[in-house]
Amino acid sequence: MIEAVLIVGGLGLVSALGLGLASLKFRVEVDPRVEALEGVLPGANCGACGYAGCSALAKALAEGAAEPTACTPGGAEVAGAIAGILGVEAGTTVRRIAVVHCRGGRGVALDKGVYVGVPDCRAAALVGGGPKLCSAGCLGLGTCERACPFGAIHLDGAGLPRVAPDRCTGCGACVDACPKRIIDLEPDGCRVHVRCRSTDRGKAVKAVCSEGCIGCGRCAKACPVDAIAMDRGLARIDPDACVSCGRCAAVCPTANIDDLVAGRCKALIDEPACIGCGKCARVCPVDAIAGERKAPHRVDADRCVGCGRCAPVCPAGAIRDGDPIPTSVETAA
Amino acid sequence: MSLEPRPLTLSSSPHAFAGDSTARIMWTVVAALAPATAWGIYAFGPRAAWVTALAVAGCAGFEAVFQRMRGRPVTVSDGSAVLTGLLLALNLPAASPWWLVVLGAAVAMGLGKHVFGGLGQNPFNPALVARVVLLVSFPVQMTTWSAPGSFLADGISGATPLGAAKTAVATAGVLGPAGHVDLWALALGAHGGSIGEVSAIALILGAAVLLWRRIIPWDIPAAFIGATLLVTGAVWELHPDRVLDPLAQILTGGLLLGALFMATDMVTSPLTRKGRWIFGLGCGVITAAIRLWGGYPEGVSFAILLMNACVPLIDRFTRPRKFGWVKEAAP
Amino acid sequence: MAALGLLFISAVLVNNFVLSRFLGICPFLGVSKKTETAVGMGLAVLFVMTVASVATWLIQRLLLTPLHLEYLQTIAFILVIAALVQLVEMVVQVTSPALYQALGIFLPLITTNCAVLGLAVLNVQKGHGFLETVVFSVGAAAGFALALVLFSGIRERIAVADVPRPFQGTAIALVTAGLLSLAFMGFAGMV
Amino acid sequence: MSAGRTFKRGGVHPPGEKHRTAAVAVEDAPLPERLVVPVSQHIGAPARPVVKKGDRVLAGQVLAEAVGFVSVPVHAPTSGTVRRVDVAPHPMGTPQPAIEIEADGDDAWAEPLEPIPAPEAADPSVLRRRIQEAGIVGLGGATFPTHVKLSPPPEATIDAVILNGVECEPYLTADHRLMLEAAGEILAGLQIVLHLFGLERGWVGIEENKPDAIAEMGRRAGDGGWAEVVPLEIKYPQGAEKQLIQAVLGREVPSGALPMAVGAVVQNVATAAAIHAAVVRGRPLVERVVTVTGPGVREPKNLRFRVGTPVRHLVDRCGGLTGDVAKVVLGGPMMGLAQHTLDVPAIKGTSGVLCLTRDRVRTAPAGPCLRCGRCVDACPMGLEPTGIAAAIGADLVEEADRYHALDCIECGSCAYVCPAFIPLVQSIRYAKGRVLSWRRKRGR
Repeated sequence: MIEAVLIVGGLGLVSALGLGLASLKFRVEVDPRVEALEGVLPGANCGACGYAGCSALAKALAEGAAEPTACTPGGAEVAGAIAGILGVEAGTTVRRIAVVHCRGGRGVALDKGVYVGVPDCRAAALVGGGPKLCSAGCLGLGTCERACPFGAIHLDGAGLPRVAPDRCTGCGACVDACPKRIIDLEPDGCRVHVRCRSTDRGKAVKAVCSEGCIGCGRCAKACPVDAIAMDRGLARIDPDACVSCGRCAAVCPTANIDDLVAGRCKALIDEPACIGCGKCARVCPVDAIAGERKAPHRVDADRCVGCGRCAPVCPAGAIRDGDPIPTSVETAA
Repeated sequence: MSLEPRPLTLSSSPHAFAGDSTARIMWTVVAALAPATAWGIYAFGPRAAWVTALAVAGCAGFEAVFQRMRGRPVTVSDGSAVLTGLLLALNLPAASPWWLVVLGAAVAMGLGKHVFGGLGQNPFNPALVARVVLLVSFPVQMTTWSAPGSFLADGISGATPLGAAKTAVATAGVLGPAGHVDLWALALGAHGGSIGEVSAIALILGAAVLLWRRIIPWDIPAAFIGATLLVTGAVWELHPDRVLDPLAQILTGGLLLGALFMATDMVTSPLTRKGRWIFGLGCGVITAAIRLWGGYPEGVSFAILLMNACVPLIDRFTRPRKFGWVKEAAP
Repeated sequence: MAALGLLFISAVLVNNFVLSRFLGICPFLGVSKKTETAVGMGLAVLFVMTVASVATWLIQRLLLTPLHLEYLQTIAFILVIAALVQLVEMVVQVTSPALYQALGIFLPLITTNCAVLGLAVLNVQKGHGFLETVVFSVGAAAGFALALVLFSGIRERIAVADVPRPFQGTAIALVTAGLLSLAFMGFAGMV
Repeated sequence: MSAGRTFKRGGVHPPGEKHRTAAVAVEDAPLPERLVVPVSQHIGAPARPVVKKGDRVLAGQVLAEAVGFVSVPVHAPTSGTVRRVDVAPHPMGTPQPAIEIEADGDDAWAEPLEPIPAPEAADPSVLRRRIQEAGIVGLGGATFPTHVKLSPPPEATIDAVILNGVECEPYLTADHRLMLEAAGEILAGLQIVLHLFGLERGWVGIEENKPDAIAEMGRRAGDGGWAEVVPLEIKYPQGAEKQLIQAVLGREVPSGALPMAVGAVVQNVATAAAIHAAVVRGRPLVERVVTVTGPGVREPKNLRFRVGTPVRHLVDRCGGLTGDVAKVVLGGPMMGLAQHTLDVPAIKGTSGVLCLTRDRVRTAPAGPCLRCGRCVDACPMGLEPTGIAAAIGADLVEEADRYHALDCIECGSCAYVCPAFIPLVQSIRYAKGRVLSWRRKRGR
C-alpha cells in the first residue's frame, strides 16, 4: 500500500517538477478576458464588426482596438456583456435593419436577354453589368439570401429579396454581398422606403421598369417633415428625419415607395388627463399639438400625420389613438 | 435594317466550346465496356445478363430515387449511374443472387455517391465501394465463382486462378498444379472470375477506344500495370514455386478491369499527370502486396479505394507548375 | 530486424489504430477538417505516443512489475500521459500559436486519448521488449497520423461538396471514415 | 508536326472558322448618320469631354481629353454636330458617358497633328507624347493605352519588341487582312517602336494558319534581318502576351509582373500601323478594321469603320443577320463580350462582331465537375481552374487566392474544354475580384 502511494505520489511529483520547469521556459501571456469575450459574442462569425470572426473581435476588444458596441448583431445585450467584462460603459446602439432599394422583380423590370452562367449576382454582374436592363436593379440571383448568416432574407416569387425584420440583426453581410449596392442598413424606426436606386431619367426608368422611381418629386412635396430629397432624379428618404407617416407612398405614381406601417391613427389627447406639460408638442414633427402650459393640449387633426411620437412621451398616458388614417394601399385600392 | 433577334443569350466568354459533354463521356465508357460485358454474358450465360441488367437498372433507379428525394433534377440520362451499374455488375460473380445485386446498387448510389452530393463529389469509386462492402459482408456469395461455359451458372464450380493459387499456397505451401495457368485462356477469358474481369482481350479492346478518344489517361493504367508487374515479378524471381508468374498476375483477377476502367474514373483519380503516375504506382504496389502477402486473393478493389483516399493529398502535392512561378510557394 | 519491420507495418497499416482498432476517434474526427491541422496533430500525437509508451514501459518494467503493483497501471499511465500532453501543449503554444488555436480542445484531450493509453497498455500486454515498444509506438502513431492526414484531405474535398443536409458535418465524416476503414480492410491478414 | 514555335504549357485547338473572311479584302464601312463615341474606350481614367451639345466638330478634333497619364483622349470620328453628351449604351454592358455626333456627311478633317516625317530622328519623348495625343490604345482588344506600355520605368531594360500578328481568336481576320494590305505601315510602326527603345531588331509573331501574311510581312521586312517574322504553331492562346513572349523569346514573364520584367514589349500589328499613322501622318486614332462574321451574318466582311459607328450599321453593311441569331459577341469567341443589343457603338477595342446562330449557342445548365482535369491540362498558366471555381463557389476566398486565381488571363481555354459546361472563366473572374478585395481588407 505504502509503495503504491509512494509510486503514484512520486510520479506526480516528478511530473509536476518537470512541468513546472517547462512552464518557466515556455511561458505565454494570455489575456483571460479574450476567452470570456468570446463566450458572450454570438459566434456567428458574420463579419459585421469588420474583424475576421468573433474570436478576432474578442481579441481586438481586449486590446481596446474595438468598441464594446462593435457587434451589431448582438445588439445592446451583447454590448452590455462586453462592457461588463471590460469594465467600461457601453455606448448605445441603434437597431438597424437591411432595406432593399429595388422593386424590379420579374414582370416588373425587363431583362436584357437570357442569362447563362454562374447563378450568383456578383458573378452575373461581371457579364455586362448583369441581365437586367436597369443598371441599378436587383439581379435576383439570391446572393444576399446566401450571404445572410441569420436566414433573414428570402427571395419572393418575383425574385426580389424580402427582409424579415425580426430576424435581421443589421450585420450588413447582405450590404457587402450585393453587387448593385441596393441594400442599406437603416434605423428600424423608419418604416417607409423608396425602393429604387436608379438615377436615370424618368423616361429611361419607365422604359425598363414599371415600378421604378421616375424622379417626379411628388413625394418630396408631400413630405410634412422635408425628409425626402431629390438626388439626380431619384427620391431619397433621410431615415433619421422620416416620421413614417406614409404620405409619400400615397402619392407615388409608380407605387414605388413601400409603407410598412400596418395602420395609423391620428393622435387624440384625453383632455381631462392632460397635465399640460408640453412634451408632446415638443416631439411633434408637424406642429400639430398646441396648448397653454399647465392647460390641456389639443391635436390639430388636419395636421397630425399619425407618426405616433407623442404617445410614448406623455407622462400622464393621456394620448390615445383617434381616427384611423387610410394607408396608401387602401387609397390605391 | 437588321431585325434584332430577341432575346439574345448573355454569358461570359468563351462563346465557343469543344463539344464534349459529361453524358457523352459516360456513354462512351459504357460503350467501351460492351466487349467485356458481351464476353461475360457469352461465357457465363443468361445469368450474367440478368445480373448485369439488374445492376444497371438498380443503379439508374436508385440514382433517380435519391435525386428526387433531394429535390434535384433527375440526371439518369447522363449515363453516369448506368456506368456505375455496369461496372458493379462486371465486378460481381455471375451467380450473384438478386438481392446481392440490388443491395450493391443501393450501396453504390447511396453510400458511394449521393451521400457526398452526387456526381463528381464522391471521393471513392462508387462501384468499388459497393463491391468491397459486399465482399466483406457476404464473402461466400461474392466468391462463389462460376466456370465459364457452365451456362447453368449454379455456382458449383470454378475458382479464380488467384484464389486457387492462394488456397494452394496456404494449404500445401507451394503452388503445385495451381501454378499451371494457360496464358491464352486467361487473355481470352476462359477462366473463373467476376462477369467482366475475365477477358483481357475484350477489356483492352474497349479501353483502346477510350485511350484514343482521350477519355481515360494512359498514365494510370501504365503505372498500375507496370507496378504490379514489377513487384510481383521481383517476388516471382525469388519464389517461383509460390507466386504466379507476373504475366498471369496481369491477366487474372480484376487487374485489367480495375486498371483500365476503375482506377481511371475521373472523379476519383488525380488531376495532374504527375499525380496520376503516383496514383497508378500506388494502386499497383498495393494490389501486388495484397495478392502476395494479404489475406484476400485479390487486391485491386482495395488498392484503388486506398489510393482514392490519397487523391486529395496527391492533388495537393502535385499541383501543376504555374506560369511565371520559378519556385512554387507552399501549397 | 525483419520482425521489427513487420511489426511496424502491422501497426501502421494492418492494425491501424484508428481504422482497424477504432481508437482515438475523437481527435480523428475533431481535427481533420484541415490538412495543416491534421499534420500538426499527427506530429503531436507521434511525440506523445512515442515518449509516453517508452515512459510507461519503463514504469511498468522498473516499478510496477517488480513491486507487484500492476493494478496501478491505469492511473500511473494516465499520469505520465497527462504530464506529457501538458508539456506538448506548452511547446505548441509557444512555437505555433496558430496550430495551438486550430487544435483547440483536442490538444489537452490527447490526455484521455484512448489511442495513447491503449498503446501503452498494448505494449505491456503483448510483452514487447524495449525496441519493440519503440517501433510499435512509432508505427502506431504513424498509422494514426497517416489516417488523420488522409482523412483530412478527403474532408477538405467534402467541404466544397454539395452534401445533403442531413449528412452534413459529423455524419458525412463518419461515413467517410467508415469507407476509409473499409479500404484498410484490404490489408487484413497481411502480417 | 508543326515547325513553328509555341508556348510550353496548355492551350487548346478550337476550329479556326476564319475561312469566311480570310480572303475578303478590307472594305470601308460608309459613315453612319449618328455616331456614339464613349469617353471610355481604354483601360484607365475615362477621358473628360471638352465639347458640349450643339458644338460643330471636325474629324480628328479632340472630343474628350485625357485625364492623367494612364488615359488617352478621344477624337471626333467625322465632322458633324454634337447632339448629346450623356450616358449611352457601351459594349461593356452598362451605359457609360459618351458623345453623340450627328454626322454632316462631309467628313471634313481638322488640321492634323504636326506630321513627323522622319521619326528615326525624333526625340523619343516627343513620339511618346504624340502616341498619347493620337489616342492610341492596344488594338488587340485589351485597349491599354499604348504610350504607357511604351514608357517603362527607367530601371527596366527593354531589349525585345514583338509585334503580335497571331490573331489566335477563331473567326477573326482583321489583323490578317491588315498584314496583307498594310504590311509596310505595320513595319514602319515597328521601326518607330524600336527607335523608342534604341533597338535594332524586332520580331513579328504570326500563326502558321496565315502563310500569306507570313510571306508578305517577310517580303516587306526584306533581308536586313531587322524584323524577324516568326511562324508560330496554331494553338490558342498564342496571342496572349505572356504566351507570345514565351513562344518567340523563350522567356517566362513572372507571375504578377508585366512583360517588361523580361525586357519585352508586345504590340498588336494594328496598333503598330496606328502608331505609324499618328506619327508620320499626324492622324489620331478614329478608325480600325473589324471582322463582322459568324454563321449569323449573311455576307461576312472585314470592315474599316469610324469609332462610334453603331454595330447595327456594320451588320447591315454585311447583308444583315440571318433569322436565328442567338448571340452577338464583340471580339472573338474566346474572349469577346456578349451583347444584348446591336445598338452599341463599335469602339477602338472592337476587333470582331460575331453573330452566332442558335445551334452554336450553349444554353444548357452547368453540371457538376467530373474532375476530368481537362481544364488543368488546357490552362496555359498552369492553374487549376476547377479548383478556383470550387473554392469561390464555396465562398473560400483565401483558398481561391492560394490557387493563384489572380494569375488567370481569362483566355477561356478551360471553359472551352469543360465537358460539364461549367462557366469557369466567369467564376474565376469573380474569384479575382473577391481575392483583390480580400487582400485589400487584409492589408488594412
